[in-house]
Amino acid sequence: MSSVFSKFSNGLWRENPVLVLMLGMCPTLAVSSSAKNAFGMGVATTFVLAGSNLVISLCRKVIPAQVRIPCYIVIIATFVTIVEQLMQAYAPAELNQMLGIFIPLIVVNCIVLGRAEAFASKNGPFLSLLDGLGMGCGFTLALMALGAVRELIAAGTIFELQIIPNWQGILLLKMPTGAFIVLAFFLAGMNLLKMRKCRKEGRAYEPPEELNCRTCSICKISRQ
Amino acid sequence: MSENEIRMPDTSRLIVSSSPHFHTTDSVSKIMLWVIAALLPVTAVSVWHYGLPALEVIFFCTAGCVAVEVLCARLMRRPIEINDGSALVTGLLLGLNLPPGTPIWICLVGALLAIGLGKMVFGGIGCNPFNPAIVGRVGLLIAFPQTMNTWMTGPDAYTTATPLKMLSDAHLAGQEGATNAMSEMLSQVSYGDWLLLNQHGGSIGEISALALILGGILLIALNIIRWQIPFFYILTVAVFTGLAWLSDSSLYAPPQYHLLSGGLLLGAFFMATDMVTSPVSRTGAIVFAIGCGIITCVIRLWGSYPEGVSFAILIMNALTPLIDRMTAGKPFGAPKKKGLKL
Amino acid sequence: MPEIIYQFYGGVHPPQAKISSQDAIVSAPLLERYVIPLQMHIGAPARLLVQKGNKVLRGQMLADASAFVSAPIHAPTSGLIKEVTTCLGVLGTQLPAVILESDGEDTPAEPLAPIPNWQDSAPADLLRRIGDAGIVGMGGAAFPTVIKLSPPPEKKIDTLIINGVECEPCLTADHRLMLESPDKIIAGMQICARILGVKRILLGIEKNKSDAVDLMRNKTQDTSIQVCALDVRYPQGAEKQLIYTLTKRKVPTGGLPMDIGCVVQNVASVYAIAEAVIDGTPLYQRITTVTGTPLQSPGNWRFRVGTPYAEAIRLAGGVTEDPVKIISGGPMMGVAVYSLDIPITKNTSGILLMSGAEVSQYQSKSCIRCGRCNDTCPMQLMPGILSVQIENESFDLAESWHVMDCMECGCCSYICPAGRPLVQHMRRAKADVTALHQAAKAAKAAKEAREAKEAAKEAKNSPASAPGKK
Amino acid sequence: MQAVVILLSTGVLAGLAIALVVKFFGVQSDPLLEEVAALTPGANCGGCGYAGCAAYADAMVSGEAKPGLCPAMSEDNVKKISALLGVTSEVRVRKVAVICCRGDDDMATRQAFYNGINNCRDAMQVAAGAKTCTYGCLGLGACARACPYGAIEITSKRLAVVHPELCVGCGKCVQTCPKKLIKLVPASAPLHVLCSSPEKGVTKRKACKAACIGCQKCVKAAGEGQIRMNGFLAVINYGDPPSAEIASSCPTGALSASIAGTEQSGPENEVINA
Repeated sequence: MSSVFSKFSNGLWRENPVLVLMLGMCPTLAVSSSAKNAFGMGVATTFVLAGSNLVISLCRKVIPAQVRIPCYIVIIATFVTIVEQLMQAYAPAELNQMLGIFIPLIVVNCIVLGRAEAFASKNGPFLSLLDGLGMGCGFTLALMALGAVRELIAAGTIFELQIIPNWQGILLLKMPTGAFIVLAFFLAGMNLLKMRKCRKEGRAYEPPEELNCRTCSICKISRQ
Repeated sequence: MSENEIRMPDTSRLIVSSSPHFHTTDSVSKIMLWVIAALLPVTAVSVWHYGLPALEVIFFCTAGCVAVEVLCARLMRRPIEINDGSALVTGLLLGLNLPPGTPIWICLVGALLAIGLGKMVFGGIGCNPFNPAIVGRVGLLIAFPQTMNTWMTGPDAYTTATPLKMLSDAHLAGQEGATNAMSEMLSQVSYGDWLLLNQHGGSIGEISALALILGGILLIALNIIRWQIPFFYILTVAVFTGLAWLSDSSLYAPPQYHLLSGGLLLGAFFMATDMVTSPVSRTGAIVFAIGCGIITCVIRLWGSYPEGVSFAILIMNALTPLIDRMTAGKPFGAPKKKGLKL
Repeated sequence: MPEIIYQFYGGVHPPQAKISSQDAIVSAPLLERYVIPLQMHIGAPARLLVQKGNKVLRGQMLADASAFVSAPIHAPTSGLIKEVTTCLGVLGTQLPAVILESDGEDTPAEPLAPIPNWQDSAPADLLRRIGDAGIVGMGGAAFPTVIKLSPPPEKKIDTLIINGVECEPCLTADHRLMLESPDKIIAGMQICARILGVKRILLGIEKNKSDAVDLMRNKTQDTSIQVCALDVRYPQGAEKQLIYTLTKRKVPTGGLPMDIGCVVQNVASVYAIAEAVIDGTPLYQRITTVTGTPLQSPGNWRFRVGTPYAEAIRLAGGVTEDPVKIISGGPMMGVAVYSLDIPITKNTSGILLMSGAEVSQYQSKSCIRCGRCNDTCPMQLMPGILSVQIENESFDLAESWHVMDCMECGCCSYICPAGRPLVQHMRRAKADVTALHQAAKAAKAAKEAREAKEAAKEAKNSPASAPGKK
Repeated sequence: MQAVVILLSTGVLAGLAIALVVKFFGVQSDPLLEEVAALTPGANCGGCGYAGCAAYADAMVSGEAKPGLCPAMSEDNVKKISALLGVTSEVRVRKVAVICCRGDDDMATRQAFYNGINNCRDAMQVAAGAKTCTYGCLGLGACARACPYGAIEITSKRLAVVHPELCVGCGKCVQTCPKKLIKLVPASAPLHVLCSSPEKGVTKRKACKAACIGCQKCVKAAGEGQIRMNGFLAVINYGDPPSAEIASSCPTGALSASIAGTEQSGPENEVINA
């Protein structure tokens, strides 16, 4: 059971698609301007991920290797179309308008295709479903965290609830620039946490290749 | 050794190091102190003119920058290098780039943006690709457009339009309106007064063109900045706006208007010449300055922002490594044709 | 003849500090013991001719040139070869050496036959003499002079340049030599000119040695030698810069002065040539400036090679305060040493002691890209950018930015406000790039050898197909 | 209904296009190569003698090289690759680097203060590092920086030590050390001579308390042919190594059982890095 749970939790933290694998940057930067948008996008992506993972896993023995990518894309696109139709029918109009063009773009979100290729095509339907859910939840959480921080600083609200009264607001954080800055701090914080953990356990810290401090001489944190 | 009591040197405490064994007495902190000295005239004039609001902004920007640098160095477990004075210079320049009367907390956010985001995340002094003071200023401009566009024209008088803003508004009013607004505005300008004391509103450091030029000349005389950068920057702007003016004097302001308004002189003498973010070779400096001039003019004449100096310098900062490569000279005695490949 | 002086790019103006320029040259007294390294020149160490326990005489050849780039070494005095051992060199490495114990007699060996009528003798004879006398470039590089003076026939030499610039601060040995033995120097120049068959002889002297300029001008009035007074700027005396200043010719990258028809000789080398040819004295002594503020009485001495630095300092009256740095050579290009047992060699132009107040240590802060190194680099490199590349160990990048053209003159480090050890970066990069090239060459040679061997093996295995198929 | 037809016909057309492309341009990729490459450690240290892990995998699949040359690969992975390729693996002796110097600041003296770049290779350009023993470790960490596995540490007393449990024997440090102090030795060897100076015993002793002074006590204590003398330096025959007890016969401790030379350094020791 623990291994089943670990398949799910993998996407939440250890291999969080946004903060560790650094996939799906386009929606991450574009839709995380408020917590609500982030939540909507996250749920939509989770649905697509879980569904496509399940179906791809079920068909994995049937699909020949040469045409696997068109097949995956067709499956993913089907789910995206379903989500799009559903959202148009049931989601609040303003959310729908805000997410608008980003929903169709889930088709080419590299998290979805990435998990299909890396996981669902090699594992059984149950595990794939779990992986999809986990990755989707991780994506949603990361997006919501980003969105919450940006919304808080830009407007003093979270989920449109006033948190800081009389906040003048910093417009910078509402813009794409703000998304980059907050994401950078998230990545740095993530790295720092892992480093601390490794040190506590007495293991050598191996940062992801994109964030490897070995060749960089800017800070001395990794060598304290 | 006993005869004549000759004292032989003690070899146990010698230092060995690479040649050369003579060094200049110049240091980074001396250079930075001279930059500060060159900024003093304009600081003094602005404090005299605006009073406390200007002093407050300058003080909190400077103190904020130094504090942020110490904080970042602590967090990054790097040696604290504030005594080289570069944080002071950044803080002073940031303060001079803000409107007088900017709230203190915005000054501190600016310091955080300038030093934290503009300098320390890249590895501290010498590693930043962009001029930290401009990063701070542009960050504030985007974050607080309202505050950053309220200017003081005197100790108690406020306006929301600098000369360049008026110009840009006049442009937006369309051909007919532009001509009227322009001629009305230009008729009020007295360039002689303007040179000494700008009473039309603007950043703290835009107060006196003369004080800026004095400081710039001091730096050029001391060989701290390269004369090519301010010279070609200002020249490019003059030529560019001059050509525009000649082509249609009813639509475009004369070059002297452009030279004296906005942050051009402050930018040309103190911001574009920041050593870390400008090309190292003299040819590179010329390319850099001309680039800055063209972008400034394009933004001023046809952009949606009234002022383009900061953006121009930032954009050219990004191109600096490329300019360095392109303008790397051939070594002494190298064959004529074989240059450095990109 | 009008003088046309060109200005080379860059350069710096370090403090001159030539405090011993008025001290006449004194011959150092005979010592009991000399330590003679067998490598006082660029190239292969000399091949030892004597054995432990041998008696030698002053001027007798102790070791002979062992390769094309090498130079013989002669005994500085008469005595007994005490030991064949190693000694510490200025670079901190052990060099093969012999220890000569003086017998106090200073008996000269049969001298090389003097050639008083050198004006009429064949250049080949003169060249052979210069080689036998073990003369090397005494400005610092210690390149065997005989090679410099025998350019391949396809290189037409039209100008002989004599380097009396002595642009290094503190050093005064060449200055004193020009003041005290102008005739010998002029004779030496003419010998060199005869060997090379050139008419145009230029003697470059910096203007801060105006007495030497005047004296040399007087002495050379009715000769073809032209004395040029040059502006004081370091590194005026660097070979490539001096050639440019005097002739406006640029030595091509990776090339030699002879590629553009020039040969440059130091005044001390020229003097040694005159001594070897006219008097038949091989090179076993040289003039060295012993200077520095910590010294009691700085000055210029004529030392025999193999004299330990300690003796030189003793002659200068010892010190009044403990030095913090001891430098072999001048302050700009000299090498810091840590032992006084190091012997004076043919290229020790000076021994400089620096007190604590004069020494500024490298702190190696970040480069602030002020570009001053660019402006001062006489080779027109970009030392600041190079040093950052080298710090990141990107040697291939540094090579493409021409690090190999660096001549380590030290202008960049001198001027750097951030106190970066730029020259050390360059030196390391040059050493590593050379090593990489050598390794690549060796690997290629090994591969070729292996392939040839395999090919041979295959040919052997199938002898039928081997012959006659080409 | 229309949607279904269009989707189906698009699919058929796209499928045909793919089929044509595969037929005319298709290249059979070697799944074996990918599998083998996945089993290599990916550190690209070059210890196998090839340009990197991918090049070695290529060489193994093409039959040019045998599995087992990689110093960093686990026994398991070697077996897996051997099974995949159906070949026998190379017999492999695990090797580790050993730094043949014990002259830290307690043992060896320094002649002068070195002021310059914190790297052995740079220090070599300045009076060869100014250590009294011109052959000794400078302790400025060029090897530690070169090690892709983080197996070399510089102690607070400025001596490089190898952590044998991390070392895979790739040999990068061997090339980097400007003093040529590092040797690759079988990991099983119990004893090492931690001195590299060819000087006379007296000279060495003056410069360093931990030098091999050439007293030959170990030669006598060891079995026939296990230790021989090369000049003033004892040399261990790694083909037939002497037992660890011999270390006690060494008066200076140059003959040491510990590969790290000194006691294992504590965590408080500073690691010099980049």
